[in-house]
Amino acid sequence: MNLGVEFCGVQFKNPVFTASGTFNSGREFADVIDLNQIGAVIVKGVSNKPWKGNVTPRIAETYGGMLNAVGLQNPGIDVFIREDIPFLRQYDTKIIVNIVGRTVDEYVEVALKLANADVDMLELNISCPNIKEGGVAFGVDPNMAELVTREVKKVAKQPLIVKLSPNVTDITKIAKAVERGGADGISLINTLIGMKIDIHKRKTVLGRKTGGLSGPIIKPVAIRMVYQVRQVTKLPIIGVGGIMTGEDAIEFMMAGASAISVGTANLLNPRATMKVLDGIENYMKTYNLLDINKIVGIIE
Amino acid sequence: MNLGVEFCGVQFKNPVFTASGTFNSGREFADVIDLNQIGAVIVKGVSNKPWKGNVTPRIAETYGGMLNAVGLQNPGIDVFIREDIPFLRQYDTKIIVNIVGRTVDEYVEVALKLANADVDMLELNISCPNIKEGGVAFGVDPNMAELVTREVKKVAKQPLIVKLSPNVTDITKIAKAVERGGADGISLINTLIGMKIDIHKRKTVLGRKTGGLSGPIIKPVAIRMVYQVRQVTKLPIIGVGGIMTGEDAIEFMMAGASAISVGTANLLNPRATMKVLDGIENYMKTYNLLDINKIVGIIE
Amino acid sequence: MCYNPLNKVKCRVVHNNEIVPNIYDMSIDVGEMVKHINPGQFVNLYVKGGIHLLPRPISICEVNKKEKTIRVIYAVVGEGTKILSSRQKRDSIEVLGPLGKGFEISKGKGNILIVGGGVGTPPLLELAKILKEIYGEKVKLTIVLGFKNDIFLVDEFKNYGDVYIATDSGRQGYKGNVIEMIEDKLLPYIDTIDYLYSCGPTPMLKGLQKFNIKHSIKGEFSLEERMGCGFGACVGCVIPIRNSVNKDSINLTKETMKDNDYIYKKVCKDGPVFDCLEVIF
Amino acid sequence: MCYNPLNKVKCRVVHNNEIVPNIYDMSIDVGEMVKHINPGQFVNLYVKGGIHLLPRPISICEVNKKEKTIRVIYAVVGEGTKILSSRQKRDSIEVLGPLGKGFEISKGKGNILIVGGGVGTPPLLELAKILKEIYGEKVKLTIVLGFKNDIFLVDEFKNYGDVYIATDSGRQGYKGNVIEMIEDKLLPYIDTIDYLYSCGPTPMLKGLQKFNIKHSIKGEFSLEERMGCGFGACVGCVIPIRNSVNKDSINLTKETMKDNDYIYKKVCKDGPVFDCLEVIF
Ligand SMILES: Cc1cc2nc3c(=O)[nH]c(=O)nc-3n(C[C@H](O)[C@H](O)[C@H](O)COP(=O)(O)OP(=O)(O)OC[C@H]3O[C@@H](n4cnc5c(N)ncnc54)[C@H](O)[C@@H]3O)c2cc1C
Ligand SMILES: Cc1cc2nc3c(=O)[nH]c(=O)nc-3n(C[C@H](O)[C@H](O)[C@H](O)COP(=O)(O)OP(=O)(O)OC[C@H]3O[C@@H](n4cnc5c(N)ncnc54)[C@H](O)[C@@H]3O)c2cc1C
Ligand SMILES: Cc1cc2nc3c(=O)[nH]c(=O)nc-3n(C[C@H](O)[C@H](O)[C@H](O)COP(=O)(O)O)c2cc1C
Ligand SMILES: Cc1cc2nc3c(=O)[nH]c(=O)nc-3n(C[C@H](O)[C@H](O)[C@H](O)COP(=O)(O)O)c2cc1C
Ligand code: FES
Ligand code: FES
Repeated sequence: MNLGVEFCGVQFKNPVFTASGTFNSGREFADVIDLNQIGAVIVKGVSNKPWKGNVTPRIAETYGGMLNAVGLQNPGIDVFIREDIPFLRQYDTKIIVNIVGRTVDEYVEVALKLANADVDMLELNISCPNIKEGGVAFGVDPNMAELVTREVKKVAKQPLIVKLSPNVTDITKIAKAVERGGADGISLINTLIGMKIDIHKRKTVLGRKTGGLSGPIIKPVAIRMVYQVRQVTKLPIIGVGGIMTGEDAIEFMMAGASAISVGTANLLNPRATMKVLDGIENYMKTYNLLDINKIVGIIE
Repeated sequence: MNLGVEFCGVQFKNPVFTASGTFNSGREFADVIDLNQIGAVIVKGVSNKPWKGNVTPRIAETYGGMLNAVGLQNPGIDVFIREDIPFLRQYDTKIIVNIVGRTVDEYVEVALKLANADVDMLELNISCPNIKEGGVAFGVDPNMAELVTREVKKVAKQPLIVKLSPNVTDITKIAKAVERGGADGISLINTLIGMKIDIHKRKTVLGRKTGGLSGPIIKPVAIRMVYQVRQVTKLPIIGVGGIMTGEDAIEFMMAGASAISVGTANLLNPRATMKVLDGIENYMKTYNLLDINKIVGIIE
Repeated sequence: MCYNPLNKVKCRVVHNNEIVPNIYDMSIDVGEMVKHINPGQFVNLYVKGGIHLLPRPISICEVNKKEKTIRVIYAVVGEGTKILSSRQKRDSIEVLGPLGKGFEISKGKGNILIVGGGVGTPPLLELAKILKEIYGEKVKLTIVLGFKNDIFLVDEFKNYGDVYIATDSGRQGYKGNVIEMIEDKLLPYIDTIDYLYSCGPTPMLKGLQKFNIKHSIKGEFSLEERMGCGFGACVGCVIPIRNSVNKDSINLTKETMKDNDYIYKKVCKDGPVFDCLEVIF
Repeated sequence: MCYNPLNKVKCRVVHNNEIVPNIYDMSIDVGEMVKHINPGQFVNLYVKGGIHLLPRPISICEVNKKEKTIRVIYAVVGEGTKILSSRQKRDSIEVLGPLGKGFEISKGKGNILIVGGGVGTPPLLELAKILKEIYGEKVKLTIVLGFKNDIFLVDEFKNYGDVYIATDSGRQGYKGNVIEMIEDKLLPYIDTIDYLYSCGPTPMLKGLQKFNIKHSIKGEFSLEERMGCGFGACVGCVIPIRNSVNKDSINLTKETMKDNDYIYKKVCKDGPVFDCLEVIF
């Protein structure tokens, strides 16, 4: 049974990755799961300088899902390189660094610092607000998405995945834009934007009012987008959005994802990635599927 | 305790409406709830000619929600005027007609036929694909949305609400476009686009592949959009998306909706509108709220 | 106060047992509902918890008016039925119904052929019982039941008529499907048949429709489709019904039919029982 | 094999009773977990069903090593705790923990002041018990408990020290909040206090911080924040911690603080217990 996947020229032992922001750099999970068993750790978003993130409350529960407005709090690229890479390199798993920024320059600075670092791949999170464009997310405008991809690609020494925001009219336009910009692969989806009101306190639950909706309930939107993007580009896709089980992972792969990321599920159960992996293996056994790559994109 | 609301100059006995497509014209519900107790019946989408709708399966279940690809099957405006208006007029409730079309002319034709009909309001469903524009939904492009609103408004004799699609990058742009087009009010939201794959049969569950996601899980997205649109226009808003309880309804009103529509909940329990109404009354009693209009848009 | 089928009722499970692998036999105390059921109608069962929101439509297999219970027989095929199968005696379950139109009992006189397949068999049991109750000696039931491998309900059907069994695996009765078996074993009898009732998987009904045409048999089919509501509100559960039944139209399929050839009817409200020739497969 | 707090455990509820209106006292058989708990740690309780996905963090109120149970006391405030309150003896419940860092036991010698408010009181019970167990006569506990109206756990605290009660309603004990009561009744004793432990609603802790500064009391607070995971992975549950404790910084609030004034720490992993002066309210 082959679970190995090749993605942007890098070989992964299996297609189960961790979604950025739900796994930090793996430290919290290292005692309870064997990090060697994960295809890749996609680490929490890293910026050029330390980011404080948003005010609290940052978390709200919704029907079958959650909202987060963490605001990409992170200690910055220097601390990441110093502390997290050596930690992760103790394990036989790949490192994918999720990069965040508020300007094109900030993104580029992180990629530059990573150019000589020992990481396997970069994932550009373009759902961040572009402060030079009035706070509109890079990822909702094809031109901005293409530009930031191109500039980062110029300096990147590792394959570059771009992670798209689902809060757009036509996801295929953004996918094609980042392809033009030189992306080597695509991750979909980041969170949907949502809001929750506490009707007793008469105010929003989140300090920042709106937040990112994630969890099993967003899967239908994510599956649709993976399927749509698959029709317009040959770039390989990492599917993410609501994956809780092996069946969910298989669904993403059938829709067109070559690998998948487990997100919110990690928060609900630290062993979620292992559960997903087991589920994939069970599916393969049940249907006597010898190579996981065989089902990628089989839905017409 | 005042539950009455004024909306686009029409007086409604309460803010609980039915969402289009989940209540037909009320016939299926008339034996089990008292239609006189509903603020307004927003009927299933009506087109100029009979529409066959989509192939089956049209329904899929998702985590905490559902997908539908009914495809707006309906017997057309003539049958509607002949059979449904007299039926609904037996009751002391308002009639809001949801209009669908594949071209601007088709929309206009329905509005024209309704100009002399005994209905209280029109709701323009602009989530329909524009066949002259390659099947892109009217509602995702500000220009198309404005145009169809303007043309319908020219012939409409009743106040015109436009119901927006949430599958857009910036809902406020569409809201402002339909305001420019002459809309008297706005409904939000229609369904999100989603997809589900049967991993055992290796095909999409829906015959049409993608469908509209609805149910309690979409509420955070709907609340966010009502809130956003409320910031950019003075047009009154009908909130819709995942309302199952009175608390949900209150949440929409606090976000900025002057009235609300119950959708998927009707399918899950034919008495859902009554449950929502009871819940609103309970909330008002608990907080000694004498006029429901007082909470509309109180979230800053 | 009259009973309203669209009022959700919170009911008690009376028993819920696995009768053959993966097939469960559940009795539910539904109260007044028992007085309003026609054979062939179904109920919506709801899965607790809020993740699985849609109804599970399940045919009523038997009605016990004295005990105020209905019996349903269901296969565990997905998450919803899996959860239903874990319900235990005294657990509560939400039920809506009875829903749909049942079989036309008035047609059930003379020589009646009943054809059931797999979990399509259950509603035919109540039908057989009622036909016998109403028409007594005036009706003769020939009951043909097809299963994959394990058979169920068979002995109960024997109370009402002659029962013939076919299994795909050949484990019991005739090895093959019901149509093969009828053509092989019951052909001489076919001409005497006045009416047919059937419920089962789509391929079986599709085959049976051809068979009915060939042998000029009139009758009705009970069908399935994915449902959003179960009571006519969502227009989700439609099937195409021929605009006219004639030589040309009879070969239409869902794939070949044109807009003028059919109208859509709702399985949940116009059905689940339809004329056996009208349905386009 | 060593115990891993991040392995979700399916546990049995041993009992779950309403002790005063809306407040429940639940015992859970958690097995090996009992050996690894410090006072002030909490567990994640999960609500069955799949709609309420996030953990409900609840402090451990008592550990019974012999019975392998933990006890938690919780208020029904929303949907999740409402569902928890309906769990019955022998029902299963998923538990993760123990989580967070507890109180610093090594500081608990001499004259100790324990201040609890409402559902912040429970973790202080295990603390009091352990302090007495370890330090015996070397520790003297003065325990001040504040409640809205109904009091609970009070008699149990009496086993470990002198207990003073304040209620907002004045129904029992002092009428007023705990700080008013301390200032009013215990002031002479304040100077003798070596250390303070407290847990309760934010306004109480905020007031207590001012009080501590005024009277130069050292101690620690147990805090609450909305959590996404409970074990450090989501960075959701942060609170601002002063970069330095001095005359200028001491008046900072969440609203007035500037980027350089604070760092965020995670309540779930760095806490829930923090130095009582460091926290910015
Ligand atoms: C009128 C009618 C009567 C029925 N009577 C019986 C019966 O007596 N015994 C029995 O075993 N089964 C019966 N079925 C089929 C039964 O409804 C499905 O097997 C069941 O809903 C599957 O639910 P699930 O959650 O296990 O499957 P899932 O696949 O997890 O269900 C997902 C969704 O698809 C729907 N669905 C799945 N399969 C079917 C199907 N075959 N037909 C309609 N909806 C489906 C479910 O209701 C649910 O909304 C009947 C169906 C209909 C329409
Ligand atoms: C470390 C810690 C220890 C706690 N110990 C106790 C205790 O011993 N007894 C007790 O009664 N309560 C305790 N709480 C508060 C308790 O977690 C909440 O009251 C509970 O989660 C509310 O859940 P709900 O579903 O009823 O409320 P809902 O409002 O429906 O919950 C929605 C979401 O908000 C979260 N939430 C709501 N209120 C709080 C809160 N005050 N703090 C943190 N998250 C919240 C819930 O966990 C859930 O994710 C503690 C909180 C923390 C952080
Ligand atoms: C608490 C939290 C923090 C997140 N932080 C990041 C981040 O730093 N960078 C990023 O690209 N995505 C981030 N995401 C988005 C996830 O990686 C993922 O795309 C999204 O949550 C959908 O997947 P899920 O439903 O499996 O969680 C975050 C999500 C959550 C819940
Ligand atoms: C089965 C079904 C049919 C629908 N048909 C229409 C329609 O004809 N016109 C329309 O504007 N919206 C239609 N909708 C969208 C609903 O009116 C509503 O906007 C959406 O479902 C979100 O609300 P909910 O989550 O409460 O269902 C339909 C929804 C469903 C589930
Ligand atoms: S299931 Fe809704 S109309 Fe039949
Ligand atoms: S709750 Fe996730 S980091 Fe604390």
